[in-house]
Formats: sequence, C-alpha cells, structure tokens
Amino acid sequence: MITIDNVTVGYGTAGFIKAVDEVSLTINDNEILGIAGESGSGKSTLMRAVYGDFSTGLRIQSGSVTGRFTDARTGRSIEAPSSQFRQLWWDQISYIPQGSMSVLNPLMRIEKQVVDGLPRRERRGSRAELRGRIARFFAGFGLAENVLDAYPHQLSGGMRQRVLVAIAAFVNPRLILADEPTTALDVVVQKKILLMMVEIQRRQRNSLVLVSHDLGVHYQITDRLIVMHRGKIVEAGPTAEIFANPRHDYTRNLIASLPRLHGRRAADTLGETA
Amino acid sequence: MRSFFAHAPFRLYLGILLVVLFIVLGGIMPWFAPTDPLTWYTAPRNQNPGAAYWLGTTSLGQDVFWLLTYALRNSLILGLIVAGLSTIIGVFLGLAAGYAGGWLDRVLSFFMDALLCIPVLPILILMAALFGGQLALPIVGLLLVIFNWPYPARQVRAVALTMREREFINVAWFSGESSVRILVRHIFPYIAGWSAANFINTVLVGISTESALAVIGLSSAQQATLGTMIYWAINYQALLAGRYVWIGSPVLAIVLLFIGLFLVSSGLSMQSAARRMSV
Amino acid sequence: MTDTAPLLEMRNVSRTYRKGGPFAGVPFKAVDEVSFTLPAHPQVFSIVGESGSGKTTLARMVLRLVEPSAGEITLLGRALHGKGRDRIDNLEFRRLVQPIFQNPFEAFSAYLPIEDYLKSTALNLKVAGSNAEAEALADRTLRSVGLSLERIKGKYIRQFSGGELQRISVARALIPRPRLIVADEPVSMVDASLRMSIVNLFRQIVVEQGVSFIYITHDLSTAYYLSDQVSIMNAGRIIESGAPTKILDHPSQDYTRELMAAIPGVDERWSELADIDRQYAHPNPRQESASKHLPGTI
Amino acid sequence: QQMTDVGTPRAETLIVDMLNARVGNPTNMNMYQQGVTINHGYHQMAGALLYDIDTAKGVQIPDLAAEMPVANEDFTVFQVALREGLTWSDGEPFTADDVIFTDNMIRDTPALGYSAAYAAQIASMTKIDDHTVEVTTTKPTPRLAIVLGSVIYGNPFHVVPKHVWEKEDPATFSNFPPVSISAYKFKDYDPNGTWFLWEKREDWQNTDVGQMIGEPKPQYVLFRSYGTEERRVLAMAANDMDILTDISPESLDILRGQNPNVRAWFSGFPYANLDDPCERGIHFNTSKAPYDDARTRWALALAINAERASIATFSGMMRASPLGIPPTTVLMDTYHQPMAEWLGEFALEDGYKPFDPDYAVRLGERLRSEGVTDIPEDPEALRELLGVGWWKHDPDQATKLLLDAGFTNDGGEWKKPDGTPFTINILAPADFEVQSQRLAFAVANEWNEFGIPTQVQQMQAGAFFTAENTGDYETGSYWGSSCAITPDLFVRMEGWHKDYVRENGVPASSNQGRYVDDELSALIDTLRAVPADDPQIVSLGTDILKELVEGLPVIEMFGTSKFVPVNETYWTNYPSADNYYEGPWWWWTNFKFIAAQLEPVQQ
Amino acid sequence: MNLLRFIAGRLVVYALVIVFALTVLFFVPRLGPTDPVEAMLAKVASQGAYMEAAQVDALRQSLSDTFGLSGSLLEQYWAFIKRIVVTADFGPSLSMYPTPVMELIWNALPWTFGLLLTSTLIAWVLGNFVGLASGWKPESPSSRIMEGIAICLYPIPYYILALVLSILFSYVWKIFPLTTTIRGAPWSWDLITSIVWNSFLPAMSIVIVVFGWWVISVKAQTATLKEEEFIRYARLKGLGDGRILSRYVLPNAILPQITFLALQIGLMFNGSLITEILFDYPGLGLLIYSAVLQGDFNLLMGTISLSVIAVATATMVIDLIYPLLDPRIRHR
Ligand SMILES: Nc1ncnc2c1ncn2[C@@H]1O[C@H](COP(=O)(O)OP(=O)(O)OP(=O)(O)O)[C@@H](O)[C@H]1O
Ligand SMILES: Nc1ncnc2c1ncn2[C@@H]1O[C@H](COP(=O)(O)OP(=O)(O)OP(=O)(O)O)[C@@H](O)[C@H]1O
Ligand SMILES: [Mg+2]
Ligand SMILES: [Mg+2]
Repeated sequence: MITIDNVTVGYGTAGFIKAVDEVSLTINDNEILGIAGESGSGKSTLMRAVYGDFSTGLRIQSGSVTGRFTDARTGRSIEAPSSQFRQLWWDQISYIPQGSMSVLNPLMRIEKQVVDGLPRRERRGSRAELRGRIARFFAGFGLAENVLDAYPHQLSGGMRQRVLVAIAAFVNPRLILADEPTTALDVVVQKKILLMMVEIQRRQRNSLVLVSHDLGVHYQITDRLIVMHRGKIVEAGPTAEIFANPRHDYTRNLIASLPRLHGRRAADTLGETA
Repeated sequence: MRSFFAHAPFRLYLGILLVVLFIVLGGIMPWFAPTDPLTWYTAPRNQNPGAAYWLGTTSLGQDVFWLLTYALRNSLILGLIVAGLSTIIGVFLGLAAGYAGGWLDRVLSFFMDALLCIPVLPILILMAALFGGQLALPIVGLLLVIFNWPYPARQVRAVALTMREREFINVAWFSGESSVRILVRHIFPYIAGWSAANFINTVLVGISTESALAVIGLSSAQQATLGTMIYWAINYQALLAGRYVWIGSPVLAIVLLFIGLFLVSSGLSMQSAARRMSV
Repeated sequence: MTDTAPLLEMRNVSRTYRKGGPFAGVPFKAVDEVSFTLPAHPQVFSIVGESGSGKTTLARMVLRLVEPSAGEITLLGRALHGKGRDRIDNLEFRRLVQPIFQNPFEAFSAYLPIEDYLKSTALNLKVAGSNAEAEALADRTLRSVGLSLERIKGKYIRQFSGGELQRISVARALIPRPRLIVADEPVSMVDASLRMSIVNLFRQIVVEQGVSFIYITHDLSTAYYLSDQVSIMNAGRIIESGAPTKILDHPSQDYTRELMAAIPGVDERWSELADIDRQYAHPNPRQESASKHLPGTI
Repeated sequence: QQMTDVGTPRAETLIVDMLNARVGNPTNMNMYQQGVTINHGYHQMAGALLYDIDTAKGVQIPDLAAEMPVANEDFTVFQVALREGLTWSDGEPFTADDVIFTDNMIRDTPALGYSAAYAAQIASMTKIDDHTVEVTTTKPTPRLAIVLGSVIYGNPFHVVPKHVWEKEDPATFSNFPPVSISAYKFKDYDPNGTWFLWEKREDWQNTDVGQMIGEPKPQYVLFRSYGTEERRVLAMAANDMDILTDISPESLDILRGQNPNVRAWFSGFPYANLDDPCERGIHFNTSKAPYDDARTRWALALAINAERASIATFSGMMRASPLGIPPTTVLMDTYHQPMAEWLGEFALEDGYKPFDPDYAVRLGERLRSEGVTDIPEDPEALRELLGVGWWKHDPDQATKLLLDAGFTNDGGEWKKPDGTPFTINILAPADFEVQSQRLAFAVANEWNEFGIPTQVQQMQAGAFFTAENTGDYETGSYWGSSCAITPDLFVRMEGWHKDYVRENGVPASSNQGRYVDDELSALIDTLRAVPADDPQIVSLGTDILKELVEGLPVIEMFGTSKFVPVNETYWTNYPSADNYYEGPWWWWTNFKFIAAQLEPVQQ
Repeated sequence: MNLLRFIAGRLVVYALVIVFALTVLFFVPRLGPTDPVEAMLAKVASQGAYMEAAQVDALRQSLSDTFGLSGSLLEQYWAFIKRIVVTADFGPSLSMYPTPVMELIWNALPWTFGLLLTSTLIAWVLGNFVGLASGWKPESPSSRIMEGIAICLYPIPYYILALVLSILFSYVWKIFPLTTTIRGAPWSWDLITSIVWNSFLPAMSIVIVVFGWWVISVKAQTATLKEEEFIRYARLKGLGDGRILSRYVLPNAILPQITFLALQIGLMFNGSLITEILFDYPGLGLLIYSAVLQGDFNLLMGTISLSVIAVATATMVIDLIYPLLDPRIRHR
C-alpha cells in the first residue's frame, strides 16, 4: 500500500535537522504494523512523512514515499507520492495524532467533529441515520450516545482518546496511522482502546500503523514490528519473531528492561532496605 | 547583547529606531531649545518649514519644531508614567488576586469590574470642570492610572488563575520559593510579553486621552503636550487654513510613536520566542 | 523527631469534592477513609489504581497541596495540616518531603534556565550557604542521576528530552536530602526505554540515600518491580495492600486481577485478542508476512 | 429648484447661525421659564418687545409700543401707547389686555424666575383704553424703556397672547408651537434642537415689521446649529449658511479664501465690526492684595505691549480703548476723542504720564510691514480705526511702580510685599468668548516676558461665572461692567457702585471686582436721577470715566471685534460699514428689522 | 463554576458597581466650584440682557429655591438615591429648567447607543474578519499591508480623524451632510435612511479607529491559534481553508474577543463622546458636554450615571451572554 524507499526526512527551512535517516519500509494491506523506539527516534516524523503532513516544516530530503490506493468508487488504482496525499486524507488514510488531549475543537460537539471531514461515501443517508451509525460505532468503544452531544472538555482524557480513535476508524479508510494513541492512559483504558483498534482493523481489513514506545503494546497487538533508533530502523519483522529473537542490542535491551509481573524485581537486585 | 541583536528581526530595528528618535526628540532636544517655544512671537508668524524654522511656525509665532519637542516631552512623560504605573499596579494586583484567591481576589475583582464599567472620559470631563476647567497633567495621569490598571489586572488575574494550577508552580514552591518570588520569577515571565503589549497600548491611551481632553478645552492649554498642540492648531483653524505641518506634526508624532512601540514589542516577543525555542 | 515515630501516618483520611457545583452538586469522596503507615526505614510504597481512583488527591494531601476534609496525616509524628502548634513549618516540611510530578514538560517554567531550580532549591531550603556550594551540590546530585551541571547549564526546558527532564526533576527533589519523595506517575509520560532507568534510579536512591518513596502509578508492573509495599486503590479506598509478591500472587480482589490483566505484558497475549481474530477470521499475517512482504526492504 | 435639507426652496430661505448651538429642550418655548432658550428664532423673528433699539443711531425705538413712554414729573407713572392694527399669528388682535395680562401673570406667578425682579420695579399696569396702558413703577424710573425694552440683545418682558396663556399655568406651559406677534410664525423644528424653521406670515401687514418696514422677502428663516466652528465655517463656505454669528479672524480668512461671496462688516481690514457694546480687558478682584493697590494695577498695565497683545489676540483687528466703555462709533465721538487731550495730560501720583497717543500709528506701521493691506496712512484715520491711543509699554516705570508699592525683585524674581513670590493666575473663558480667552493668553505672554510668571486658567462658563461672582479670582479676562451703547452710560456704569460690593465668597450681581471708590459711587448716584436725554449725561459720563482711569480697577484694552460674516450668494443688502442701517447683531431682538430689509439675489 | 452562581455573582457586582458609581458621582460635583445658580445667572447676563443689580439679586434668590438646593449634603444624597432607585428620576435640568433630566436623557440615549452599537459591531465584524484573514497568512503581502494600515489608523486621535473625514466627505466631496439633519415621520423609511445617512461619518470615525484595534488583536490571536493542535488536526482531516477558518479558527478566535469587547465598551464610549461633540450628534456625549459647560448638576449627574449604568449594563450583558457562546463555561 505504502512504499517507503530510502527516505531521509527532517525539519527546517534554513538548515536541516535530520530526524529520519535513509529508511525503507513497506506498509501492507490488512496488517497491524507497529513502530517502536525511544523518544526522538523519528517515529512521529516518519508518520508525518507517510501521511504527507508537511506543515510543521517537515521536508523529505531524499528518497520517496509512494502510496498505491484503489479508489473505492471507480475502482481505479491511484499511485502518488505522499506530498500529493492531500486528497486521500480522511478518505483513504486517517490519522490519530500524538498528544491527543487537545486535538478536538473545544467549541464543537463531538458528533459534528465526527462528521466534519468524513468522506461522502460514509455520509450517506439522512442526518438521523448517520447519527445512528455513529452512535452504534461509538458504543463499540464504550462511548454512550450522549457523548456525541458533548463538548470535548466534558470528556475525560481516556474518553477523548477513544473518540479520536473512533473518528479515525469511522472514516473506514484503507490505512490508519495512530501515533501513540494510548500513552499516558491508565492500563485499563489502554487495554480497551487497543482491543477496539484490533477489532476494527480486523473487521475493515485495512491497515493500521501503531506507534508506541511501549513494547508490551506491540507484543500484544501488532502483526509486524519495526524498531527505530536515532532515525534508523534497527529491527524489523513479524512481532513474534522479534520478541523471540531480537537481533539488535537496542531491541534486546528494550525487551529485557520490560517490567514483568512475577518477574525480576528491582527490590530483589538492589536489595531490601530494611 | 551582540548575539541578541544579530537575530533581531527587521521590525525590531525599525521600532527601536523610531522609539529612540522620539526619546531623543522629547527627552534630549528640549534642552537645546533656543528660546522657550511656549512664548509667543519668538518667531515670525505662519512661516512655512524651512532652514530657519524646520517645521515652520505657528499663528502665534512659535517654532513648531521646538514646540513639538516640548510637547513630546510632556506627553511622553505622561504616557510612560501612566502606562508604567497602571501596568505595574495592574500586573501586581492581578497576580496577587489570581494567585492568592479568597477574599483578596474577590475585593480586587470587584474593583476591577467596577472601574472597567465606568467610562473614563466623562469622569475626566467632570473632574476638569471641578478643577476649574483645567486639569494639571499629574491629575490626568492619576485618574488615568486609576481607571487603567484594571485592564492588565483582569487579564493577568485570569492567567494567574490558570498558572496556579500548573505543576511548575508547585515545583517552585517545593524549591523553597516564597510567594512573591513565585509571582515574580515563575508566573510573571508568562505574562511579560502581554504586559509589554498592554504597556504600549496604555502609553497610547494616556497620550490620546489627554489629547481628547485638550481638544475639547479641558486640559491646561499653557502646557505643551501633543494634545494642547492640536488644541491650539484647531483653535487657529490650522487644518482649514492649510497649515498642515502645525496640526499634522503632533498627530504624526502620536501615530509614529505608537508604531515604534508596537514594532518594538512585537519584535521583542518574536525575539524571545526564538531564543527560547532555539536549540 | 524520634526514630521510633513512623515516617508518615494516615489515619482515616478523606477528601470530599463537590461535583456539579453548590446548587446541583453532590458531595463526592475522592479519597475515602484511607489509613496507612509508612515506617521510618527507607522504602518504596506504591499506590496503584486506575484513573480517577483518588491517587493524585491522596498524594497532594501528603504534599500539603490539598487539605484533607477529615482524618489526620502525621509526618514523623507531627501534624501536616491544620493550625496546631506541632504543625511542621513550611521550610522544614519542604526539607523533609519533595515531589516528582507526572509530566516532566510541565515541571519547569519555560522562562527559567533549568539549573536555576536546582540552585534555588539548595539556597532557599538552606542546604547550601553560598552560590558555589549550591552549584557543587547541584552538580553532585545531577551526577547521581546520570547528568551533570555542565550539561544542563544555561538550557531551557524546551531543549531537553522528557527523560532528561524527569531525571532533573529527581535531582531537584534530592537536593535537600528529603526523607520522603512523593512521585505521582513519574514515568507514565516517559518512553519505555527511559522508564526503567528512572525506576531503577529510584531504587538506587532508596538504597543509597535512605529516602522513602510514595510511588503512584496505574501500572502494576512497575509498582511490582519497584516497591516494598503496594496498595491498590479503587474509588477512593485502599482495597488491598501488602508486599507486591503477595498481592500479585494472591490477589484478593477482582479489581486487582483486572488491573493485572490490563498490563500489556510480553509473556502472554490477551485472551480477548484471540476472540477478535476468531470472529473476523484474520488470515494471521504473523506467519506469512515476513517472507511475503519484506524481502529486500531492510 | 434647489432645496435646503429641511425641505424649503433654498432661494426663499434665509439661513442663520444659532447663537448657543443646539437647543436641548426644543419643544419648550416658554420664555418665562428659566433654562428655556429662545434665541433659535423666536427671540429674533417671532416675538417683539415694547421697545427695541436702533443700533445704528444708538437710540431706543418703540416696537409694540406706538411711541416712547410719556412720564409724569417724578418718573413714577407712564402712559404707554400701543401700536394699532397688530394681530397674533392665530389672527387674534393685539390689545392692551394682552399687556395687562402679561403684567399680572408675571407678578402673580412667583415660580417664574423673573417675577420677583419684575415686581421690584413695576408696581402695576392698568388699562386706559384698548391701545393705551398706564404703568406705575415702585420708585422713580427715568429709564422705563430700558426696564421694559431692549438696549442690548433683548429684554425679559415679553407680551404674551392672553387668549392662549390664560388657559394655561404659566409655570409649566410649554408654549409650543408658539403663537407669534411679529412677521414670522413657527413652521418646523428638529426634535434634537439643531434647527428651527420660521415662515413668513400671510398677514405680515398686521405686524410691527410690516408696519415699520414693509414685506420681508425671505419666505423662510431657518435658524440652525452646525456645532463646532470648523463646521460652521465649512457650512458657510458651502453656501449652506447665510449669516454667521461670531467666529475667529482665522476662520474669516479661510472663508474669504474659500468663497468670494462671503463678506464681513468691512470689506477690507479690519473686517470685523468694532461696535460691540462691551469691551474686553483684564480686571482685578480689588479686594485682594496686592491688587488692592492701584500702583500694582498700573504697573501691570504698563508692563503690557498692547500692539503685540492686539496682534496675538485678533491679528491687530481691534480698536484699543483706555476708557471703561467700548470704542464704538457712537462712543468714540462722544467720549474717546473728546477725552484724548485729558488722557495725554493725565499723570500718575509720581507725575508720570502714561498715555501713548501714537499706539495706532505704530500698530498701523507694524501691520503694514507684515503685509496687511488697507491700512490708512493718515495718523488721524489710523486713530479712528485702531483707537485713540493706549498706555505706554514701559517696563522701567512698571518696575518703579511695583517697587513703590512694596514689591521686591531679587535676581529677576518678583516678590509680593508680603514676601511671597509674585505669580499671576488669569481667569479666562474656556469654551466661549474667544476674544477674552485669547486676550488672557496674550497678556499672560506679556507679563511672563516682563518677569512675572503668569498662568491662564480656563474655565467652563458655569465655573467661570461662579468664580467671578463669588470673587474667587485675582485677575480675569472678560468684560465686567465695561459695556455701553448709548451716550447714557448709566446702564452698566451703575454696576461700579460700592453698594454692590459683596464679601468674597458671597455672590455679587455686579461690581464683581469689589471696587470701592466713594467719588465714583457719588457720581453714579447723581447719574441715576438724570433722565437719558438730559444734556448733563455726557459730562457726568466723562467724570465717571476719568475716575475709572485714575483708579484703574480694570485694564481696559480693546473693543470687541465681531467677525460676523454674511454670504451674499442668496441674499444681499446686509448691513455693513458701507451700508450702516443696523449693527450686525443677528442674535438680538432687532434682527427682524434687518431680515426684513434683505433682498434676494436674482439667480 | 456553576452557571447560576456565575449569574448571581455578576448581578451582585453589577448592582454594587452602580451604587458605588452613583455615590461617587453624587458627592464629587458638589465639592466643585460651580454653583448652578451662579451659572444660570451668568447665562442670563452673558446674553447681554439688561437687569439692574437689584433685579439680579431677586432672581438669584428665586433660583436657588426652585432648584431645591437646600438642605444638608446628606439629606440631598438620600433624596437623590431614593429618587433614582424608586422613580428613576434625576430631577429637572438646571440649565434647561424645568425640562426633566430623564426626558433629555431618553432623547439622547438612543442616539448614543445606536451610534455606538452599530459602529462597534461594524468595527468588530470587519476587524475580526480582516484580523482573521491576515493572521491566517501573516506573511502574505496583503496581510502585512492590513496590519500596517491598522497600526497607522489605531493611534489617530478620534477628533482629528473625524475632522479630516468630514472635511473630505462633506466639504471637498459633498457626499455626506456636514451636520446632523434628521427628518422623517416616526418609524418611516425616510427617517431610517436619514438616520443612517447622517450617522455615517460619525460612525465611520469610530469604526476606523476601533477597527485598527481589532485587527491588531485578532491577528495576534489567530496567529497563536493557528498553532493549536485542533487546527492542525482539522487540516489533517483534509478540510479546506475556508471551512477551517469558519468552523475552527473563527469561533475560537472570536470568543476571547467577546470578553475584550466587554472590556472595550468603556473605551469606545469615550470615543463616541468625542465624536458626538465634533459632529454635533445629539447623544449622551453632547449632553454631558453641555451639562459640564453649563454647570448643570442634575443633568451632569443624570448623564454620567446613565452612561455608567449603560456601560455597566452592556458589559454585564456581554458577560452573561458569554457562557451561552462558550460551552466550556456553560457546562462547568
Ligand atoms: N517541528 C519540528 N521542527 C524541528 N525539529 C523537530 C520537529 N519535530 C520534531 N523534531 C525533531 O525531530 C526528531 C524526531 O522527532 P519525532 O517527533 O519524530 O520523535 P518521536 O520518535 O516521535 O519521539 P516521541 O516518542 O517523543 O514522540 C527529534 O529530534 C525532534 O527534536
Ligand atoms: N479539585 C477538584 N475538584 C473536584 N473534583 C476533583 C478535584 N480534584 C480531583 N477531583 C476528582 O476526584 C477524583 C479523584 O481524582 P484524582 O486526580 O485523585 O485521581 P487519580 O487517581 O489521580 O486519577 P489519574 O490516574 O487520572 O491521575 C476524580 O473523579 C476527580 O474528578
Ligand atoms: Mg512522537
Ligand atoms: Mg493522578
């Protein structure tokens, strides 16, 4: 679906700060691709390059990001570089940005924000029908119908996060890019959202790219995983394989340092104090 | 300082240039006036601008250029003091109200709301009538301060209210900072840019309110201010008679002064944003 | 201060908020009759619970940022709140107890160079007498968290990564050599690779510097990993507490089990996922993907 | 056909500037209520007084009265004959009953502000026949026509139509729309009070104007306010205004530049009419030290360069006057010129002769050198134009006088006899009376130059007059008592009587300068008993003026120059220096006689 | 914050403000140097009418009786407060005796409010529109030009601007009337056009200055708003510029401007006062001015109290409306 070919991405109009360094990657149909890596390793940058969001001063210095989508109506195949993805936004691709606490318009009801930008194909039917569909869809995320009439500030952080995921999924696109959708949520809520995302992906048979620095998350839901380190991909492969057999030191380190219930405890290694 | 200016945007330069120009004109030039420009007939009447009289002379035989320097001095002093005091008082009381909360907040908020509801000019006109038809500049200044501090105060209070909830304020407290130091070092920087903008706006409010009073004949016309200069020019029909330099110079001075201050403040805020963001 | 007095003691502490305002509002107990004791010897005491269970309110009462509505909190046997004579004064309190907050990007003003916090903590809390002493102390403390004064000097918050900032927060809290650090979700905003180093740092501090921690988290796994004692909080109450191993091995509450199940561990996959796969008959790309889609791309 | 913005044909409409700007309560035209302004046309066009004034000759004339009152021996009972054949605008005839009714109404309605003042003078009126009334006064009143008729501006005694007013309570009656007696009747108005439209009566023959002058030409007279001076000037420049009340000389300059049809009293220098009945100067509260010493006042007079002050005030377009009455055409002939010789010989106590007869000559030269044209060469002509002379500008003598009076001067700083610094504060009008206001600044400029720090304190009318009347000032710039229009000076000179002096803080009705001069008061007492047409009048007046020069309670300076331009685009035959049938006092009751003589311009 | 409590609190402040202002306004002018009786007499005298000194004395006595200026200050104060609170009556105007002050004010108030309301709204709408457009693309030439124009216009004194406007548009180009001439039957189309026609220039002079202010502030507001996450999110949704501006930027930029509007009302009132004086516009400002000139206590008190009440009311109304517009406050 998306082919990333030896791409170098960075920021700056005058100078150039390299954030993603010669990365190649394919995003396939009908898969959940995980991207892991430490903070600042270029995960979000890569996502922006894929989505074609060049508004933050992002620049592709070399290489290319190409997408191949089939137009649902005409059935024709569209092939374009990501700089021209604009017409695909919220149609073929949707996006869940990082730091999602403030991405909802504070003065717009949730229902309106779901509908706003929705492709025509998903908009069919009367307003009431559409609302009914949205409400049913939201129910799957544990969001009651009255959430549709709420303003963002009336929702808790976890609810807002779920709303965002729901909005991106309701578009029913071929590809969903989710940038750290569950960071800073409590584990119970996180689990709910992740399960929902998996379910939607499975149902719609599209692709989901999930960025998270939590390897546990990747272990749980991704089909395939890449690990980034300082702008480069250091590890890629089916998730299970990577966990079973990490090749790169960095990955190994990450996996090793994951806290496990019933596992090793710092209290044990560093000694009791009493 | 050098590195600071190395990145200064063009508007900052232009603004500083203008402001410095006015400070020189109003702060330094009056010392060099050959005669007291307020005295009539120190020069021939109604001269056009020329070598002898750079901006010409008034219908009263005053040298417009030197008169302008005197007017600028007084108006600048008025504007700066009014703006300075009301911004300082406003910011301080606003911070105090927002940060302290409780009854202090309630009392201060009441005064803010009350004073904001009272239009200044009628009061000034009333006071002018009370003071026998002419308000000395200090009194105009005082009244303007009384009526202008609530503007910054209300804004600052709102900011302080949200700041109080911010985590770094708690961190500051745990770092042993006193309330005053928290206000000054931790909260104030967040409103400094805004305060500067308010300061500049208040300079203008001060100068132009005095002008308004002067124009309707309620300021003391023997003092040189930009307002009384306009007053005399209008009194002698400078505009209809085509003595544009006489009436135009104080107006242009007000406009350019504001533009200068505006450019400096917006330039500075761009500057400081750039400094904090730069890696 | 007596050696025998426990470091911190909470007795039937409650905190009530009004939800929905004074007319329509109903009182709502964010913390409900919580009692626990933190013994004098250094250790990590974790409080685990989901969002809204009252953890932060509890922490803030210990930090004196929130007044309890009922109950009593004592620090080294002396009252933390109220107007009593034995109330610990502000300076002493801040020398004994220090916080670390959740969001490192919110912990410092954007307008002050970071080292300022370290130095003024040292000077204000009178652990350093001069600027030079304060700098030396700051440097030493920074080194204990893997940084140095030189590295942070003259920099502002935007110029640091979250992990660095959180370590600086820890260093700042350590400056007065407190007896207790209250850390409210200190690692939830920090990425996984740094998470463990910070958690390990805590442990190290407990051992080496004799500081106790109240560690607040929704992640049972780090609590398990780090603490000497775990309390599970739900709806304002502590529903279970004890040694971590004990709780995890023999959870007495359903809620605890739910918390445990929600952790995205790498040992076993969530059972629900299998249901989803079954329901939508996923072609299970796990097996085929590597060979089919990836050749040559990496 | 071009229309005005109030919907009348422009060519048939005379547009007149309203004296006091807009009227706040336009629907009240009860002229007996305090606070009702009627100079929006009622006063000038619709009403009429028993006696009015011929400003060209300086004599009173009968208006609603058929002739001047005939008195008994001791001036207490008068026969007043009324004009016959007059009707009110509603067609009712005007008779003695209306006059008697008005007399009774005023006397019997204390709520009318005028009531007490009126009753203090007029004891009763009785009807002799339909057109004759007998008036009895409370005390000998040689000048009944002044009490009941206009000398300057107007008079509060307005005869009202009995058939209208007898049905109303005069204290609350709004008299709107009014029934008028003169040639114009009320037509339309602006609820906001910015304009009032008056229309010529069809039965104009049955009015005073119709009988005395003939048919007035303007079908409509529109009184309107344009607000600020700039606007009034622009309005006339745009031919939207035919007659302007007072403006500044600069405004006149602009007008002449903008519109060739605009002219003022003189077609050349000094443009302004110089016959205003009040002159301007600097007066003192003579009860306050150091102004209680005539030497101080004389010193201050000699410290003034009058030429400079004249140019500063109105570009020299003023006539100087050293005497306490205005230098009008009539009074120059009666007093100023005859007294010039005495003035030249007049000496202060120390023998110093302060008079400078060449003031006009020097000012004329100076103006000529500044490029002003139309200045006569002949010294006598110059004196006639710019005044017989004024006090010398002699700082040395001023210094000497001050030192004599006990002032000290160390290092250029004057100290009062009591040792405090000598600074002067001149009270001046803020928003009215531009001439007094500018004069204050001009004199302040002179005194500052001389070395006495002088401030001008501008005050709004209300505050200004409160300060004046209660004596809450030291020096002021206004007219005080220095008014006269006829050779009989009694009208305002009476105000100098010491009886009117009040303590500071207590309001005084006249003699606000609190000037006590026994000889002067004695002269006034003598004058009081002499009727206006007695030949003694002039010599008594001369003595009074001499007394005032000696004591100098006021530094009299200039006659008032009225720049009262007219626009000849639609109307001509305005009075002017060359066509002096009336003075240009558009805001007086006698304006209706002027309006009736205007001629339309053939378009 | 609870909505009811918010409204109640706001109303209490409103009432207190008015009592506070009335009290100040009552006492201050009575300490001044103007005695209304003297002012009245002077008016009679200044018109040159001849009265003998004795006559004037008699008039003085009857005037102070009619004006009811007897009694102690405190008695007058209580009578004043009672009158206003109970009957909304400021007594008769002293300079236009016996016309009641309230009548004069009622005649003037609609003019001032009409002028202020329309010019404020126009300036606000235009200013927000231009500010929004130029804040959206701050680097574009048109945006820079707009900002330039705004910062040049904003500091021009009202009086000068009004004067220049009327010379240009009423004299040089005779487009608008030189003075206010309003004619037409009540509620007729003629009357309305006449009002609009005559109010155009006065309104313009307020609009131009105030417009500058809004452009400056909205532009800054928009520039920061543009960086907000939710705006970027809207863009990532593929929404067009027009929709983002109208549905995302505009409402969020305008809300703070509404509070600003409340703050600005007092300032704009000042401007309208000057404008009214210059244009001879029959509003409250002109009335205040003439009250000062005449030393008319009652009128002064009435006009200034009313303007305080009016501004306070307008401010309060905006404050009360605000929660209706901002769900964040409404639902708290
Ligand atoms: N708008 C920008 N302008 C300049 N540099 C940027 C910008 N956004 C990100 N960077 C830099 O690019 C690098 C990669 O950032 P990116 O946001 O892609 O990291 P990330 O892997 O998503 O990290 P995180 O886990 O913290 O979200 C970092 O060094 C960052 O400082
Ligand atoms: N100032 C307050 N006023 C009213 N309610 C409050 C206040 N602070 C907290 N609450 C409520 O008290 C409850 C407990 O909040 P608290 O912040 O202690 O939870 P928490 O366990 O820290 O949650 P999280 O994991 O989301 O941080 C929540 O329902 C919250 O809405
Ligand atoms: Mg990222
Ligand atoms: Mg919390």
